[in-house]
Amino acid sequence: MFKKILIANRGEIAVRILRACRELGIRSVAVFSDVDRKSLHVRLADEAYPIGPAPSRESYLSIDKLMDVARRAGCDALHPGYGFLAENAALPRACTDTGLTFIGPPAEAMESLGSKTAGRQLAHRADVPVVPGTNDPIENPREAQTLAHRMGYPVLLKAVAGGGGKGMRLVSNDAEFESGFRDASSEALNAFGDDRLYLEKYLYRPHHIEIQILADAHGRVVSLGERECSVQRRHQKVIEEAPSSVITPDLRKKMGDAAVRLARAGGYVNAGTVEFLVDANLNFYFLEVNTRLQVEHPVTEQVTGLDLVKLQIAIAAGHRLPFAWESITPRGHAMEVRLYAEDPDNNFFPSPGTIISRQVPGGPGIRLDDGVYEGWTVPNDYDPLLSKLIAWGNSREETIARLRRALEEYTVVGIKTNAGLFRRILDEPDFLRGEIHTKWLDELLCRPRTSVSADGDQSGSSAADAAAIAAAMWQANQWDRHSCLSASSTDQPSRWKQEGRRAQLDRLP
Amino acid sequence: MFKKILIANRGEIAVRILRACRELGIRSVAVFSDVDRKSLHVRLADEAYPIGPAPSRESYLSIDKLMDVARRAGCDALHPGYGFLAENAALPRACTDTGLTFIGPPAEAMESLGSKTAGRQLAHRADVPVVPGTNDPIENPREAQTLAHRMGYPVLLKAVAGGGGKGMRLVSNDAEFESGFRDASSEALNAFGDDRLYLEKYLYRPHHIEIQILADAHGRVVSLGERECSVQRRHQKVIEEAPSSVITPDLRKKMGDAAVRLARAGGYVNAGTVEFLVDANLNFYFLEVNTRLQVEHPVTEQVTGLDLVKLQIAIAAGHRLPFAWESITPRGHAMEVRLYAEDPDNNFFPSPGTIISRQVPGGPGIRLDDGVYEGWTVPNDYDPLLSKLIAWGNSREETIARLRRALEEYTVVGIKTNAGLFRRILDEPDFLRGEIHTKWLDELLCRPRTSVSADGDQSGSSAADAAAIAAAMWQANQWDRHSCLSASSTDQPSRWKQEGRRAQLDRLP
Amino acid sequence: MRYEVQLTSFSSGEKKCLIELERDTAGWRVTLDGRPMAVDAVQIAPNILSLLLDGQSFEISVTPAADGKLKIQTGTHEFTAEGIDPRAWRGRRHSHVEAEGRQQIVAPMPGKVVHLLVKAGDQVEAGQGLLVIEAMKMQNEIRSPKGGTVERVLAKPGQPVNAGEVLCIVT
Amino acid sequence: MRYEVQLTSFSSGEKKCLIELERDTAGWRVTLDGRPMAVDAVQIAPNILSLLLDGQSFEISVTPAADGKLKIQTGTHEFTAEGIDPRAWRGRRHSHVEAEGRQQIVAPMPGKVVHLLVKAGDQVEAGQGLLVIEAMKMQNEIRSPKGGTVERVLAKPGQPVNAGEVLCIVT
Repeated sequence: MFKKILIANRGEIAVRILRACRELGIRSVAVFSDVDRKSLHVRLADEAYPIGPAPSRESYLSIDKLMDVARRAGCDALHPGYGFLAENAALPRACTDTGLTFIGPPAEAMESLGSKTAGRQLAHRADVPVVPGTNDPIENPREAQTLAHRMGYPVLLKAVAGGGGKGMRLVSNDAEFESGFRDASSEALNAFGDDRLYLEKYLYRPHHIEIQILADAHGRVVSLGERECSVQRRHQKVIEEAPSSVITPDLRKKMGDAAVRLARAGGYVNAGTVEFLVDANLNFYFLEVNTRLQVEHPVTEQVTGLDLVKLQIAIAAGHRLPFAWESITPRGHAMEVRLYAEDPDNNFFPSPGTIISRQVPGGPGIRLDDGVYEGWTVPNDYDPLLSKLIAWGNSREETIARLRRALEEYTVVGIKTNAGLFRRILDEPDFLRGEIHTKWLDELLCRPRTSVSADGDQSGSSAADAAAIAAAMWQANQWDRHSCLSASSTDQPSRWKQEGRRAQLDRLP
Repeated sequence: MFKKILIANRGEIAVRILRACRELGIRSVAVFSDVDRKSLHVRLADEAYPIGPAPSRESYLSIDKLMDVARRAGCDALHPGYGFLAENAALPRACTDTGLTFIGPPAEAMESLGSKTAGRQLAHRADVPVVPGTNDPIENPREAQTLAHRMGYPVLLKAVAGGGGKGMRLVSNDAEFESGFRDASSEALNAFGDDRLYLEKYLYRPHHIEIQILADAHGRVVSLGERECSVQRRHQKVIEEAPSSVITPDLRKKMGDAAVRLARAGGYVNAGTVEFLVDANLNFYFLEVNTRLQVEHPVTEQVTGLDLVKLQIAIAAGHRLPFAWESITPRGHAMEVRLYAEDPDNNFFPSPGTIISRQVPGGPGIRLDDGVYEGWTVPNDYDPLLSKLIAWGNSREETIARLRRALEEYTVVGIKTNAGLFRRILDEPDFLRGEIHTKWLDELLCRPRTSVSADGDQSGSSAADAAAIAAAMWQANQWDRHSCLSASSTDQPSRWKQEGRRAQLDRLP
Repeated sequence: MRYEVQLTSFSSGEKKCLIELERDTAGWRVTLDGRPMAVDAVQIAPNILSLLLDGQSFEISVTPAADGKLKIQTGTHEFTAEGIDPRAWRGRRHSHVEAEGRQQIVAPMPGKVVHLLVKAGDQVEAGQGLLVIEAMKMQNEIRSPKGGTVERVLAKPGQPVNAGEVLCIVT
Repeated sequence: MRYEVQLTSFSSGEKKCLIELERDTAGWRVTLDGRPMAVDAVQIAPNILSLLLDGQSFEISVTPAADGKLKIQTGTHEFTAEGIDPRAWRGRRHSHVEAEGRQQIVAPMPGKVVHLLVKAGDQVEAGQGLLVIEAMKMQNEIRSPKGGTVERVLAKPGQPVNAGEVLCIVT
């Protein structure tokens, strides 16, 4: 087993990985840019080294700096997390040159499966159905536009190196093609250092279903079942769950087999995800392979009981997947929401800043994979993902009830988050029935919000009273000055109140 | 199903129960004493009502006040939690008079099983082996002392109404009898309003193993398996786990059957726990029945996937336990530590006060059942239990690794906690081998602490360097005044730092 | 003290409330639209208030927005509140119809200008993209709130901007 | 600035360290027992410090105790630290042997006196119970640190006491 692992990432996923290291007795080495000195992953790691200024290309995307840290700290393996360099084949190659084990697939498998266009070609050969589209990167935007026109709008422009919804644009007509191409390639360049795009036919209201696979270096490849990821905003997943309401045991087996076939065809090793679209007739189409750990891996962990990061590390260390893991029976239902620093009331614009106050949920069935903490300043330079909140329950209903309960307990003051969006989604009848598709959320967000049930209205009315009174107290600027003494409270005025008061005085309109 | 449940408790268990209510769509009603206005359970409940001054007897133990709140708020059921009135048969009787459903056993079952002496008599009749001792409350301390002398020391004095280690004293010889009797009966009176004691032979190094049962109102009684609770300090459980390392499938079945038999004999309904001592030869002896939810119920929840509080509510509402629940297969291993506000370095004296700062663990396999929050002042008037930290893993080893990792992440400043005690226990070879018994921790605490391994020493040496530097910086009073600027940090001096600085200046020695 | 508060929320629409606050020795005395309310308010953390309102428990967070309004959240509901000033109020009523008059386009969040899509003198339609700001790795197109003419573009490509900074002006 | 710190921990025993701290423009310059150390220290929260020590990351919480010592915790280790003052130090060396001289017995935590077990003039042995304080629902017996005579009992049954309050005196 490894002695010391370099975690070439930041935020919640770096924390996730270092926790696995700690549980395995492996030392964890974090890296940080200038604005990340106080980040949670730096605080919790065993070791931490600076790797340069805030822009990713000068820090988290710098393979040279990462290799330098690995050498200095004496690491014997590297975990890339997701995003940044996780799907860049230059990273496993550099690791090999430096004598580090890369915790992920071989560079060749990454290229043959990870590139969206090469993956499609491989899927064809492995007899896995694919979505219609270009099998090669777009050389010429004009030609691509002609092709899109011929294929019929809407089409998707997608980054060859992409993932996480970045470098992707839906184009509904000729007029939108140019700006869509411009934005997608620019985003792709920034996010992946590669601005190439390809084109895909956009299916009508499909489910986005993905299969989690594990492959060891000894030829065993297993499927851990599906994740339902259809709730997306602008192609970015926001809620994921397992199992999917629409997948039958038979379809699960077929899709799992297809995923395993494809992984074998590509010589895949380690954890990976094969993404599919599933249409209304339960036909499935290969979309792409994510040759890394997914953001939403905890959903699979909660239903299988497996620790995917530890398994990644074990596979990279040459361990065999034991037979028993193939017979893992999923239990119950899990659902994840991605809490972002963004403002749902203002076009989901990012909302960096200082977290003044924060109350987090807990209790039965709740897992919080956190990348932030109270008092920390969320920098403007990276992905707005703050934390992932995952609920588990015996049924989908219990899981949703727990998630809703946890979201009610979750409060962040100082920055905006999308928690309210999830409260809204979890009340939508379509969602509760599992009738979701990849455009469902975008459509929902275009509809005007309607009032909820009579019962809801009544609780809303009391809440409105409370809000109005709180607003008046705020205006009176007195819920601090007078220490908010209640009739029943016997507290003495404390430093806490004085600090709170000052914080508020600073922030008064 | 119920519309509104009164939670006749405070702290983490009140929070646990109101979370279940919220997930079931039932309104929760909290009660609070004067010092609890800001308690977490008040913040999170749907409704909350004051019930008097801090002393329990004038608030949480006042049945009249509870019934008054139930009537005013229009509750249709009451959950007692554990402690306070949870095992006082006057409470279910008062509920009946008020037209409330009591979420727990009938008053008669509570009396016939809950009283330690009556429970022993019932166990005799139900053919369940019991620990030698008095079958009746002690009438006369002198006679009891004579009996103890005859039975052979050590003996245990235990409160007839007892539970949670309160009102219990180990007496090793004649000389200790009088003070032991005085302390135990005085504690029992304060905790349960009943100072009666009984006497029990003290077994040599037994395991404390308890069986969780569920009984519906339609005659079905099921066992959910055992919890291992041998790690105790002064008869107070501090770590619980499931499954137990010593229980074989055969013994589990036998003990489960005995527990079910006893519950049937006592006409038991709702969730309950049958406690046993298990000796080195795997003989088991009935100890007592806890006619309520246990502090350590999350351990069973984590391995079975069941929500015991929701099941309690369903049973009280007259629902049947479905067949399926009998065939629940436990998965993996769960372990709980009880985080108390007490000072392990100073005789475990209680440590109430204000929580200045707090960092809580999260991530895979970690559940935190919290009763406190940063900024809150832990009152001096109640049990020092702050939170329960529960870890789950595929194996006992993984569970311990996760728990250790979570404890490393857990920081509380402002009050003392026993977190360091758990870090120590989780490193003990005996504990890691599962070689524990009810006196194991007390014996461990009497032994001088020895240095750990060479590797540990090295990490300890770096930690010592860091501690020394931090102490010097504290003395210099500069890690605030100069805003702790690091070479790599580009942060501006912020209000946060200034507040932190002030907080520290206030606290400088 | 008397306060008029205008509340807006998706679930209950717009609502005007008249609140009277008075402190006495036991705590607050509050009337809401003339109804006396039993209110017990304590602060839990900066900007977080626990309110017992006739026994109902609300945990309320208050976040002042750049436009002077307050964003108020309970666990289940979100509101926007503002003290009523008749003049200020009138101008804001039609926030969903097209903006009128000279419009300053401001950055909604800190970020970096990555593309300018228009230049001074261009004709633009309502909803047309004016420029693209990158923040938190996402490219966000800033659109014109009205049809008209670009009077001036103040932002430069590559320039870091703060929230509220004027980027361009459309007349 | 030069600091001498006496560290005590269960795992590594007692240790004396000499620390020199100097600030320069880039941060701290630190030497520990003459060895220069690369130290990067930032504050995370009140009393919580993140320290990078030659690349090793330590999260350290500092809690001043009533006796002027500092309780210092990392995730895995606990230390007691005090600035060395030769006179103060000498007196504390033999904390495990029996106390000598006139002893003030103080309440170790806030609570309520529930029983007095001795009265003025009683002879007591070392370790004998003097009185019982109830705090957080537990009864805690306060024992005599030495054999001797109870000079005076200041506490009364039922009386609430604060941490550090003198309860009785044994000579």
